[in-house]
Amino acid sequence: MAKPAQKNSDAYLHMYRQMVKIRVFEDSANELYLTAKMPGLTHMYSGQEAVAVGICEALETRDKITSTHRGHGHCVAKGANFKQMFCELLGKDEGYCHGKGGSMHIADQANGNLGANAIVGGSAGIATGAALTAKTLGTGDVAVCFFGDGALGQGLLYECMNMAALWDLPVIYACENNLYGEYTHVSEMAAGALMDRASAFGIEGHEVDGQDVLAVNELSQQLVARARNGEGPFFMLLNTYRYHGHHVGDINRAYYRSKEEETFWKETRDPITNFGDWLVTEKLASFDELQALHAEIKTEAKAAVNYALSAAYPAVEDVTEHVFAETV
Amino acid sequence: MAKPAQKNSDAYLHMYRQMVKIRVFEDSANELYLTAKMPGLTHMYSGQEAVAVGICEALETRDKITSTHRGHGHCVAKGANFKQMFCELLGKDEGYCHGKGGSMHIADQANGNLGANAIVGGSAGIATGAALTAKTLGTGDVAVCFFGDGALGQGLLYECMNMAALWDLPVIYACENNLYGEYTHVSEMAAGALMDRASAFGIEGHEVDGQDVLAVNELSQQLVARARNGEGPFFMLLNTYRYHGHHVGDINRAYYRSKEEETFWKETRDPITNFGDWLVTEKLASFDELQALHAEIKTEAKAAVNYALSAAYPAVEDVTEHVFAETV
Amino acid sequence: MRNITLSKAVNEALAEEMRLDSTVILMGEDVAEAGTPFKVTSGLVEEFGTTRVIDTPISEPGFTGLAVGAAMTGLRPVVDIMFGDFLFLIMDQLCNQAAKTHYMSGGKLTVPMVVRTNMGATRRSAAQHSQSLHALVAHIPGIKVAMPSSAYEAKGLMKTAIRDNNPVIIFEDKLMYQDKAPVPEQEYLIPFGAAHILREGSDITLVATSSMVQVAQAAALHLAEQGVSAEVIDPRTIAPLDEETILTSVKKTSRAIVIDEGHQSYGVTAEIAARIAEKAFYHLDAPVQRLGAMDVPIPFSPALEDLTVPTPDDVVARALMAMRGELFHAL
Amino acid sequence: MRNITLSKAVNEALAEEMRLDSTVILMGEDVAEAGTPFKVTSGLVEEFGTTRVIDTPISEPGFTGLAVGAAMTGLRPVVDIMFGDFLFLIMDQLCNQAAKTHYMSGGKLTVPMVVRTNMGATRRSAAQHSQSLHALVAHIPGIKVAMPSSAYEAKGLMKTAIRDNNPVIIFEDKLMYQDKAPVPEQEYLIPFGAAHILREGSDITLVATSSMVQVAQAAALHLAEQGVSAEVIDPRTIAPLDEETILTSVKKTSRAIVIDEGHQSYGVTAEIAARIAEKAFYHLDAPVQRLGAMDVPIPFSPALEDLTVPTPDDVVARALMAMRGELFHAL
Ligand SMILES: Cc1ncc(C[n+]2csc(CCOP(=O)(O)OP(=O)(O)O)c2C)c(N)n1
Ligand SMILES: Cc1ncc(C[n+]2csc(CCOP(=O)(O)OP(=O)(O)O)c2C)c(N)n1
Ligand SMILES: [Mg+2]
Ligand SMILES: [Mg+2]
Repeated sequence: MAKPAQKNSDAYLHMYRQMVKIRVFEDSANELYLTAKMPGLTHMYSGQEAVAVGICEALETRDKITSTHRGHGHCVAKGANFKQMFCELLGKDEGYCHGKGGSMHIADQANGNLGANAIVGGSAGIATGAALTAKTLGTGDVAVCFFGDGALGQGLLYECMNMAALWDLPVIYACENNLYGEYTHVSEMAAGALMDRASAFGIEGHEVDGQDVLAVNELSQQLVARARNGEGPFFMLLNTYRYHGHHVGDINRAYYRSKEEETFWKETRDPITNFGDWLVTEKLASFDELQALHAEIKTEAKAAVNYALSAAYPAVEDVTEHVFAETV
Repeated sequence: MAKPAQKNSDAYLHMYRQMVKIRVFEDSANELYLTAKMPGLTHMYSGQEAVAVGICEALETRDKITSTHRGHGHCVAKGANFKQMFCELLGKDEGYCHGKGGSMHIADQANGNLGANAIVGGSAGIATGAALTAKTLGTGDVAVCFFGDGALGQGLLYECMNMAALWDLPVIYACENNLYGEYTHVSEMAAGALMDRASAFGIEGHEVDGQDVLAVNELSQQLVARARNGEGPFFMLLNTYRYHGHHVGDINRAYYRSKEEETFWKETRDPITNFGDWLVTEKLASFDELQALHAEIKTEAKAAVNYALSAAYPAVEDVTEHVFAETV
Repeated sequence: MRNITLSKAVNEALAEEMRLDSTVILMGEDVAEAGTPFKVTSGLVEEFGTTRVIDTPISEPGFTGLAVGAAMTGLRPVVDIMFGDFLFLIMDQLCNQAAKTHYMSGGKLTVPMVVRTNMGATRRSAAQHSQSLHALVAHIPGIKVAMPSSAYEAKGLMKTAIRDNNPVIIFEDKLMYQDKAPVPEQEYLIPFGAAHILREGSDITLVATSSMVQVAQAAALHLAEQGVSAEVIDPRTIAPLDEETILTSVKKTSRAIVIDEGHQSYGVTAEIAARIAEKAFYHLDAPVQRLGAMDVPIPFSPALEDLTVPTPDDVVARALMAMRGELFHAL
Repeated sequence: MRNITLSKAVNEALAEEMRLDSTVILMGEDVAEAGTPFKVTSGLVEEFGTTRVIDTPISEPGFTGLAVGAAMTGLRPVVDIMFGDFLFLIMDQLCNQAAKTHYMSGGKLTVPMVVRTNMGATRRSAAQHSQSLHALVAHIPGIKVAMPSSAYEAKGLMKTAIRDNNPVIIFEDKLMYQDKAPVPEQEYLIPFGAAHILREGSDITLVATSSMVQVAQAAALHLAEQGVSAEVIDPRTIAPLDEETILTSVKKTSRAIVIDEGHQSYGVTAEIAARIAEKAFYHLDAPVQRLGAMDVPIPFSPALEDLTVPTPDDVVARALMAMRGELFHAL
């Protein structure tokens, strides 16, 4: 566990809470899938919580993020609430996108989440463009582009990194290396050293343990401050792991990764367990407090799921709404 | 002038001849434009001759190249003849592509030239795919992808370099850095160090003076041999300069590059003059012999131009030919 | 005859052609061990090895480009684009490069490659995983476009595609991968540009592509109950399009509806309807009607998504209007 | 009224909107000092500086993506795509991202951006610099598509596009950049979805887009000499399409030809013709005819290229056939 510059138990407990919220959200979503209540498929973020939380806790609400097909974690970490999220996952009218986006397109504009994206690497331009707005209008906002190791295969990313570097844009490219893109190991998909992918385009890069929320957060605070100050862009390589299959239906995984590997990460590298242990050791929280927090969040999730299950679908007429925005 | 391992006056003279052929070809093409005999626009290769010739002289006929909008030099260097080239530039039936391709799509399959390309960076996949064929079928062929510094802006290139590196393909990425993409300097278009663009994708890179045909050729011979031997892919950064405007119509260039800069390159760095001087100094050729060679090539070009000018256009019915290939 | 799934039919087509011709290779994301997310290519890497069944990085423009170059130099690549929606990423390599190379080179270079991808909504996959984008490529000269409507069609069209010396793109309907149909054990090919009349009829012609053929067939059954005799035609390939079979049918029936799952506006129904309306003009007793997907991005919500695609009921209602002369908008 | 070139008209539209709204920016290759290869944006960087007139690397997918993100967060970017043929490179950012964001977000995010690009053959620029690809984007819900047919139209449509809260793509005909037309000094806008009747007529309706409006106008003159009264309609935007004006005209004239420079098959002529044939069915005295570009990649050779696009003579010949009832293929 990285040592923080200054202990701030409120901030720590909030990070812990946010990570637990993500884990519980995903367990509930998985349960919805397993009980056939979820339309379509969804991609679980479990195991990667320290990345989203460590970064988003370094951001302000007005800062922007772009997210991926594995986007629930980013969405929660950036401040979304369970009710509107579950409603969206179930295609209900009260969802963040009136049920039109679903898991892969969930967006939460009020909190600066410009949306999940079902095109791998597809949001590199959007995040960089948000940073262009920030610079052009002098808003001081920072943009974070979340993407997976698999997205390193998309040339669009390099085009955007190049422009960000040329124009000193306040954007942070956060590469979550969870070792796999679908059913293929990163070593089969990316030649060379991953860190070089940023420096080759003139971008300062940092590698960090993506299971250590404090390490992620500390680095993020530095980079966000520097980006806000016009010293960006930056690249972060966050080494992490996804616990579930590529999506909820990916059950038999032995042909592409071993049970041992999964167990290793879950048992020794879990970002929530390890951070919880640290909080207890450092006497920033008691074991019972943490347990109570888990229970509270589970209750919250259950209520939100039930709410969403009985919430209304969008009206039939809504199908043709929102193709175009009004122009006043 | 780089010192060659072994002097081979035939090979040297052939390189000299090929460079002169390119220069004369371009002068003739420019003349056709200026006298309003050329349909459309065209992009002159003058100044960059040592690149195409140094590389192509290291290749065998069966080796493949892909070329660019500035493709006449590559085409000549890979063995094409003036007659069919001028016919193509004038849209005549006897052209390499029956007049259907023109300057920006000239291809010469028999000599391994898979074609010029009017999409900047558009042939990165094609060259890499040719290398995939070579490796899959074990032909021993090598593919060279010519592209400009401007093409470094296209993400496609990085996608292809990554696959080439992952799969050890016999392809050489030859980046001709002539300092400009259209009317913009490379420093405004590419962040970071250009050589890193290859190493970031696991590709060994080499920088070379693109005005020194012997240096280019020697490096090319090494890399081609190694690529043929399964040690590829490679990247070459060739520093060079284009003498004319971006295209024949780009006459007033002062707003993007200085007259002094142009003069510097033309007067001190000319690949043909300098190589000619070296040949004379090394007593591999006399000044008179070189002059005679120039005259001979000019005569050849003139004859080819005249032939092309009076050659027939394709027949009207040909417009619908070749949309699809026959399948037998 | 045995019944096999569309997924298995495509798998057999690939395997058979790879056995027959060692220059055929398959490349795409997770096509090897994983056999694609839809398990269409399972078993191929075991038989043909990793040099011929190639897992690529997530680089659609890049590996499509590689396929173009490979096709120009002696291989016959089959490129797997996991979702039809990712076509947007490969348009330059497909439409500026593959489709034009033969023509631009005056016939000297050929690009014998196949892109296999999919289409089809109602899987709750939302706007970037549900599109049916075949109209885009059909508009570009130099590419052939096949749209199998069953396992039988999928196998025969895929084999023809692989042997074709041009770029071919095949759109499989992802909702039909598990649908079974009779498929002969012995080899067969289905020629391009030859429409298939699935059902003969005398009152109205239903021209339908891909899964809309099932929709048309279901509608035809309902219509038969109501005394309307519908002819159902599957063009099989929309480029080339077998105009003749369609026109002959409409000249007989005097009425037509075109059904396709792409967006309606500027889509496939427009082309086919326009040709019928022009070239069978004097035979028509009612306006040619079109049923495409709604002109909206595909919504995620199940309550909305199903509204966007044509159903048998839609077809029946339109057909009955045509029979009754009730096309008021036309007045 | 003064006459100015189409190029100058677009320049004025950009400058005026940039003066009015400081969130409007322009980005693309060589748009600043060079003012684009067609010199359309000359002078803008001098007035608005390099933060608002941005020269980009040669990264069409990338800078289009940046524009999408910039548009979502408060800027109104105008993206310059140097040749319409490069649209293939930006399809994902335009069609999967920009076009769908408003819908996918349930109306919460908006993408007010403009892509300005061009179209048009006969410049001897060959197959990758001559395409007219507007049909592709018109097929995708969520994008508006404008096709100015003169300097006047270009200015008014560009200003409307910049103020629109949606992704808009404008196709300028690159052969018309130097064409002059009367353009008022005072400000004006041209609304989207409102077709323009350039010439009234009673015998046949010519619906034409972009430079084909000139072709139709020239044809109408010839036809008038032969006693045929042609009505010429410019839809101005093909998405949204002003169906009503077109249908009203055809219901009056009873005959129609649709002329567009995109490839004919699966192109814009198909949609417009199909709508006319369906919705004005009972009023038609002759089949609706279509004139698009040939279904071939655009050849370089001058001897071939000119054959690929519709000419006034083609239109006249077709119109006369329609008048004489000579459409034999329809029998
Ligand atoms: C352009 C594109 N290609 C392919 C896919 C299918 N796909 C969805 S997720 C995924 C793997 C992404 O891997 P990575 O970026 O590492 O993210 P992770 O799933 O590991 O979070 C693939 C190939 C897609 N959605 N978009
Ligand atoms: C994808 C694409 N974008 C833009 C262009 C227009 N264009 C033609 S050449 C050129 C500059 C290319 O620069 P570089 O690669 O350095 O080659 P050079 O002209 O210097 O030989 C541009 C922008 C194009 N042809 N293709
Ligand atoms: Mg991953
Ligand atoms: Mg250059």
